Amino acid sequence: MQVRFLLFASYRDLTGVEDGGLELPPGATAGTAVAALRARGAPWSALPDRPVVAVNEEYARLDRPLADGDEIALLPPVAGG
Amino acid sequence: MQVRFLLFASYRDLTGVEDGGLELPPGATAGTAVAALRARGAPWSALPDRPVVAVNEEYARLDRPLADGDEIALLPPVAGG
Amino acid sequence: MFVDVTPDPIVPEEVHACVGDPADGAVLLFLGTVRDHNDGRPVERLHYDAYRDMALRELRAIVAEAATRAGTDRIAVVHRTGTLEIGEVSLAVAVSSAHRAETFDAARWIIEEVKRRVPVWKREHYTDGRGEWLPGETPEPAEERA
Amino acid sequence: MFVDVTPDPIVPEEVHACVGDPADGAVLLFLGTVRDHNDGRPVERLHYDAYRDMALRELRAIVAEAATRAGTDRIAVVHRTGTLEIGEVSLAVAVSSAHRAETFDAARWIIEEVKRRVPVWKREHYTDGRGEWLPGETPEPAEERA
Repeated sequence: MQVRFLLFASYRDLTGVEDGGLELPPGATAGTAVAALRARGAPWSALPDRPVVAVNEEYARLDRPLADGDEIALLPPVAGG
Repeated sequence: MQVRFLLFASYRDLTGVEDGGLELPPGATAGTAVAALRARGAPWSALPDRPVVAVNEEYARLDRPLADGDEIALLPPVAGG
Repeated sequence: MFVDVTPDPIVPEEVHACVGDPADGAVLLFLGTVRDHNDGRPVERLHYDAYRDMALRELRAIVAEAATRAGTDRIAVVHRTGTLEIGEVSLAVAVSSAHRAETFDAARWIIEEVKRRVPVWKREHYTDGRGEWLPGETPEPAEERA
Repeated sequence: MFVDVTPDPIVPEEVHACVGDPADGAVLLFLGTVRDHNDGRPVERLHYDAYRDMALRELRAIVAEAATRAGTDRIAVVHRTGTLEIGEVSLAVAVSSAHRAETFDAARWIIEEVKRRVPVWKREHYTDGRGEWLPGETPEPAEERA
């Protein structure tokens, strides 16, 4: 399946990338997507292995199953206000 | 001695009077002033015998001694805001 | 620090403009407004009476104490007097300080103190033409307060 | 109820104007502003990044929950994004309701929730030319919250 990933703030600075497509095997979870990004080597491997993620604009656990077309965002600790 | 008295809100409505002069004996206290006003007969006698008072714009006890020229105000329970 | 007791309509932006500083991360503006009902009774308008000179003294004392407690002198309080229609502002409190917690605490404390000891009285006028002075707080001389 | 996440300067009066009702006796406007220092370090400006669509969703959820808790739907929240100079408004929260206690409680709760879970990030730029993303809160999925 194909999903879209988004990076923000320090994660975006780290990789120099805002978003992109990601091809994942059937049965993939949010954690699979994070692992696939980290497997791209430096600087991607410096992303945390258990970041906060959102799937389709909602906070999700890393064991959340993904579906084709999902949008997964890796979120550094939030600091609004 | 001569003092000035002030009435507000319901006390003013009761008596129809906003302020006035009051001649008091030497040694008079705030309580003496209140008693002198209540002694004027109806409707003044309907003023409470132990109202909140302020002397020279500060809350005071009824045993507060008065001096010539003081300003004593009889204050209904306050309800600002 | 700014306080006033005035028969003129309160302009919230003007009270707000009394506070704020480059060192401040939080600004709070509170407005007390005239409601169209009270205790289930429809209200037509309010009338506020005040012992103005003493009210100004009490407001200055409240603001000075709030400034010491909250560590900010960016505080403004204005109380309206006279006849107010529904929706008009009777009380405006503005506070700014470095952090939000002290800003909220100071504003709340000021409002409670205003109600507790500023010599102002409120008469409600009802839609049936009647009116009455509202029950209030009984202040004590400063030396007898906690 | 009104929420927004916008790169445009926040106009406090406009956020304030989103709330208010003849039934309301209390109106509160809170502004978070950019301070000229943080943890003793002089700050030159701030940059806010946001996951805008998700931030709007979270703000809508926060405001809906605050409305239920406080018994008022007169609530507006706007978060700024982009580069802000000292004194500019990063967050505006306006609430009006019948009584002051629920107005204060709702505004404070909204601010805490915004900081806790709205996907916004803050980068401080210092007068020495350096900058850094500030540490923040780690939100949990809704089903794992209390």
